[in-house]
Amino acid sequence: MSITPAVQFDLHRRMVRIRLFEEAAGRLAEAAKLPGFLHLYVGEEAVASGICGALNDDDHITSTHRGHGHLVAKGGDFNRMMAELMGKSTGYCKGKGGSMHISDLSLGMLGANGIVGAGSPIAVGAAFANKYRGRGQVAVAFFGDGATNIGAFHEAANMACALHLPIVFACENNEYGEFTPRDKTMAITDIVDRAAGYGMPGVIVDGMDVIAVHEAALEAVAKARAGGGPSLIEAKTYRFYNHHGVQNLGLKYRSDDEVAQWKERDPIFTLEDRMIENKVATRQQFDDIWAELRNDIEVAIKFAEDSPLPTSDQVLVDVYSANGGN
Amino acid sequence: MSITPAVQFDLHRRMVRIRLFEEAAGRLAEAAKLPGFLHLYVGEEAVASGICGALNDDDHITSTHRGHGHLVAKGGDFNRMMAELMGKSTGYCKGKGGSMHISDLSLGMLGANGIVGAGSPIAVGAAFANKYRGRGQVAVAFFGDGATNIGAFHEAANMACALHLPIVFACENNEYGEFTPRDKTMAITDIVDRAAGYGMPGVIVDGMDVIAVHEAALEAVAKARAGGGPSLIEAKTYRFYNHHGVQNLGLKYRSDDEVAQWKERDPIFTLEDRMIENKVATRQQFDDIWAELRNDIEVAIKFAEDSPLPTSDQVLVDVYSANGGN
Amino acid sequence: MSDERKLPYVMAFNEAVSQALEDDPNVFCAGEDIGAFGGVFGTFGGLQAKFGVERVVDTPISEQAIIGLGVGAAVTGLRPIVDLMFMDFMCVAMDQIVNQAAKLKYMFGGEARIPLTITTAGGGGLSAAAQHSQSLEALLCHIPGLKVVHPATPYDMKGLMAACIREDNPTVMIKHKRLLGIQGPVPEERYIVPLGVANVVRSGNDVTIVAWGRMVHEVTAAAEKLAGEGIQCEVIDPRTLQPLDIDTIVASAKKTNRVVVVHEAVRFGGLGAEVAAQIQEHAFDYLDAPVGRIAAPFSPVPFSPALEQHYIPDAARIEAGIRSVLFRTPVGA
Amino acid sequence: MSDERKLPYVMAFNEAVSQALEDDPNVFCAGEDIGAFGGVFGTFGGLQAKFGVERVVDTPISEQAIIGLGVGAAVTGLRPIVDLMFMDFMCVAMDQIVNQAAKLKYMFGGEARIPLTITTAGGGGLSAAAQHSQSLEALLCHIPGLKVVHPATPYDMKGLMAACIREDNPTVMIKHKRLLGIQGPVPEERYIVPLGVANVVRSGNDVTIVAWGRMVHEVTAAAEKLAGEGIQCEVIDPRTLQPLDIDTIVASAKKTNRVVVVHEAVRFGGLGAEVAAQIQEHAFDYLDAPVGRIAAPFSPVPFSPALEQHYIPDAARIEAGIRSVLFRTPVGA
Ligand SMILES: Cc1ncc(C[n+]2csc(CCOP(=O)(O)OP(=O)(O)O)c2C)c(N)n1
Ligand SMILES: Cc1ncc(C[n+]2csc(CCOP(=O)(O)OP(=O)(O)O)c2C)c(N)n1
Ligand SMILES: [Mg+2]
Ligand SMILES: [Mg+2]
Repeated sequence: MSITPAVQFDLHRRMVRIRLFEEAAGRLAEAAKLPGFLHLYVGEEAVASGICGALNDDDHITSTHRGHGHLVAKGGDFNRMMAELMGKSTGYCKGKGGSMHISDLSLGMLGANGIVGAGSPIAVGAAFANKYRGRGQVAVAFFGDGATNIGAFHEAANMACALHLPIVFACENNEYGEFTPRDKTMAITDIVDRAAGYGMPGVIVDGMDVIAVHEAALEAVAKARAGGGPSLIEAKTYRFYNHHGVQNLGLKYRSDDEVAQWKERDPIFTLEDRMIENKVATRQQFDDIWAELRNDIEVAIKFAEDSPLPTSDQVLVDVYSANGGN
Repeated sequence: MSITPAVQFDLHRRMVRIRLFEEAAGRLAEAAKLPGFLHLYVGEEAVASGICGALNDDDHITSTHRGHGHLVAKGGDFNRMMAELMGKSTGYCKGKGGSMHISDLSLGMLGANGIVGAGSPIAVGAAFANKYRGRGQVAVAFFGDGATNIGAFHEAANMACALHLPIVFACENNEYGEFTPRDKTMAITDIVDRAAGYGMPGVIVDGMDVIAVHEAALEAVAKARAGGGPSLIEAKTYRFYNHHGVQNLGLKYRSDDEVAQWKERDPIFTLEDRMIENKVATRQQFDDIWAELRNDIEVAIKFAEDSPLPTSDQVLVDVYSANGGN
Repeated sequence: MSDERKLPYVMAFNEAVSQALEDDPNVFCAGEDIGAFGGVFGTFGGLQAKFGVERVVDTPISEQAIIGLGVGAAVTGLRPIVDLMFMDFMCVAMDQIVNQAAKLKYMFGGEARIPLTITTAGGGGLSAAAQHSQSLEALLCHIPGLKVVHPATPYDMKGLMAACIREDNPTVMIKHKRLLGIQGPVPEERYIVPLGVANVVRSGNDVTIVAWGRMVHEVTAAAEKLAGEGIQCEVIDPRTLQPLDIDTIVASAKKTNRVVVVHEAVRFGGLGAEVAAQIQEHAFDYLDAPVGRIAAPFSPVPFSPALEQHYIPDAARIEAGIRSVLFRTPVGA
Repeated sequence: MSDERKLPYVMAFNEAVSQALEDDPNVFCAGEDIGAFGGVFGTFGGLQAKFGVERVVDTPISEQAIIGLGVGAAVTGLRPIVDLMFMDFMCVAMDQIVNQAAKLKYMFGGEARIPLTITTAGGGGLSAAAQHSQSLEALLCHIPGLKVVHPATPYDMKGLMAACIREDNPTVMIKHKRLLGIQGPVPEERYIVPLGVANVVRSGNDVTIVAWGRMVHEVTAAAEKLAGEGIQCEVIDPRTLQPLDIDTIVASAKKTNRVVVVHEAVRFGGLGAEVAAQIQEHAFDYLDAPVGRIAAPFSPVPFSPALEQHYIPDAARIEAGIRSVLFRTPVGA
């Protein structure tokens, strides 16, 4: 690994933050304390962490229905996230967006998105603005394997290449779209095969290996920042829980074996083992990190639970900017 | 050429029919006798002819805004076509569709289409129905280079491959979308580079050489008919007239040189020269064919001019089928 | 009767589809996750096992191609049922719905038959936020060439779905997500609820309430409450939103002289506006009060249940709205 | 005055865009064929030559990505103008318009500013058939989060376009294809026609006519004819369709006691329904006749001029419609 220990710790921390946030959200959902849909990112932590670890605060990302991981990886605040998931007025979206629209524009996180594929054209817009301003910012579009079948993704990828924009397309290929395996919905195995059709380079990385993801991201981001145009990163990964919610609901669209095999490659534990083996870290250090972040989560849950619900007069607020241009 | 003389004559005839129809339409448009938009196919005759020459009557095609050529190549009737362009009640669409929606379902021509890219998903539906019925019919989707940038094309191509449907995607790459050259709107040179991203074979053919197009079509159609799934044919071609209408309007989006070079490769004259050289045909034979078809056009113009306009009571007819299922 | 067979709304849908698949070899279904999984709402549950992968087809996440698949298959002779998981996603496929499915027959001078049924799930109340909760029927009803149904009961669900499938024109069947589990009597045999015929859910002389989808149930609750005070509401559920059975509505308006329209969609530009406009056109001299409209306020659907409960009309707001039309105090949004 | 500067509608648009590009470095334009070619209607003519390829951008044929480009650039601080060549094509990009542009600010709890202007060309009368002639404003006006303008004159075009560009919310500017060439006075200096303010085109006491886009001109012709008979029409052009200046309309209705709404869109579910519904809500006791609606019949737009001339309302049909509201004979579609 050419990645410094400090960066390794940083990536590790991002992943653990995601894991803890998601598992807490899962528990709360099971306890019927979270309204609405919940799409957990557990298992895929290395992708968001490895890529967002290569970004600056003022770089932009667009996200998906499975968006908490991206926001956490970009530096999202647990308190405001948890409050949003509970529909509280202290949440990131004042309770108006919820899990599927969670966002933090100050961190360049342009929103989870309930429409599959819809984030990519918006990322193209952010990349355009970044090129236009010329301050070296880049944009990353996160999306799933299934999302590459939708027109919006295609148009975004082509336009980004035609306009030579500073953008990275980050595909989280977890082999399923909801409950349907990838091979029923496309005749190719690797999403990266689509890159050539737009005229951009594409690379496959092990999405369970945060260092590998990070290295690929560093390269693609550097290229974009330097005016080299778009690239595609396909990270092969897996979600450990169901499409939404926590349990598999006894639904046998994935075999127990398959799930178990992927879980053996847990991106966090794999990194920890490697760092210990390489004498970069000790078990005790990790224990401390987990404990510290567990505490942050407990604080966030309490913050969210204690926060007030939005009041009825808020329904009609925020539809339009008060200060139109006139 | 392994293509028999009879087939060569057939392909030639299709091309001449298109040329004559289009040039007549162009003259009528200049004389302000045709209402609405008119997108001429002149220059691209080899594509529709070479491909439709490989199809049976009960195979299906979907078309584009530049649709007359496809209908003529599929066997369209001059009288009803010309009447439609004039908005007459004897036209293919009783004057309701016009140039941009001309169609003949009995010939499997599922309509010109005013929305770029919208024909391809419909062709996928026809291909699905053909596979479902199992009578060996195939579908061909015609579209332009520009259309491959739109989401509908992408979704159609991917779905056709995922469902392994009997379909041929036929791209007429004339290097322009309206007044904008291809290289401003995509970072690739060959549309065929997109095929691999869907998992289908793709081939580039000289779209000014009807025999080459036809041979590629025979192969792709045979493959589809035999259950071998989709393919893409990219025909490099050129439109001799403006995007719509006849003249270039003095618009310098293409150089005179470029236009002249392509015109030298006129698909009809090229074929005629080859057939004469190969002693398959004589100039006299071609003269007779042109004369015969010119006469057909004159008849069609007269038919259309003599036909009645639709009456106002027809506005509300044909919105719904009278016999709903109930 | 107690031995009447009852089914949940979702299974009434399922049975209509299943019987159509049995009866007509040209019928097939396609959509995301509808095959092996049976649909995220269970609407297509068990059908692939029964009818095979050729007839109950899992598709990619490609709403434009899903509708296009339906249009192309319909115009070449099949009778497709294609599914858009959530009504909000029709925006992704709007061109195929509005510019293709709805217009093909007309553009081709009548030379086409498009026996296509598009099924989808609309409505809020599940904290599914702004992109998974909309009621967008007004967008569809404005487009000549489409027929639109939105059943409120399991009985109507089965009968209207059967009618849609047999119809030779493109139809959109809107299921309401919050009604999927409601039980009601559903005959096992095949039957049709004809398109374009309203249902008078409840008779009354004092005021006419026009409502559809889940709102029918909220209106009924309000009507029952008012009945306790001697106020008799006539509740009309058009069931088919396009073509709209305006005659039944106008006849009722002429009888009661007061009308309230209730819908879950945003009030401005909602279908209630058309209903109100037509009532005042056709029953102007009979009206004792302006036609009232109870609907969602002018905002996207909020996520938090604390907000959403104030967004979607409920029995209490409907009751208040009815009173204001009866007593001519201002009607809320 | 004879020395007033006149410009065609299309150049009034062009000048508003040009001045915005001059004034604000965050303004840029993107769309199909708008750069080197200047737009198929000439709307962006000369702007790329003046402001460069970075600021007047030719895009692929990718309407979803075009709107997305605008949304993403707007939310990250620019002030984009993105073009959809024909209004019909908004169906291709509907998700980005309806589910993204319109909702982002709300979904994000107000933490977003979307100063995005979408420009497009609507309306019929060019024999452009069913997919290039629609007036789909009703679909947009039903969506909270969008503002919609549709100018009838060169003066309003420049002022409304300038207002749209300066607005911090997503706006849709609908040009009318048949108005592109009409001339009218347009000051050279910068000015704004404020969003949400109707224009009383003509004052009168006998009947109020509400119309927008090209219909304003047909209505004016009808009103002039009727004036010859002593019938004085008050003609109101809302100019902004969302938010609608209902106060001005209702005040006029209370004065004239009779109202006719005229639009080019299909009557059923058109914006005229909302106008009629609101007038009867707010001016019920003032109305001497039902609010009349003159609009397109319930079919796609036909191609043949022989049919289209019966489809789009014209001065003669409007005149007849006004008479039927004045004398309470039935109003045609
Ligand atoms: C346009 C659209 N179609 C369908 C859906 C329903 N849906 C939500 S998530 C999902 C699967 C997405 O698969 P993928 O892109 O691979 O992401 P993953 O869930 O695997 O992370 C689907 C079909 C949607 N939200 N939007
Ligand atoms: C969705 C959509 N966007 C834009 C247009 C306007 N338009 C009509 S033809 C055309 C160019 C199409 O280019 P291409 O697909 O290469 O076909 P060609 O005209 O070159 O044959 C465009 C942009 C349209 N009709 N539909
Ligand atoms: Mg996936
Ligand atoms: Mg082209």
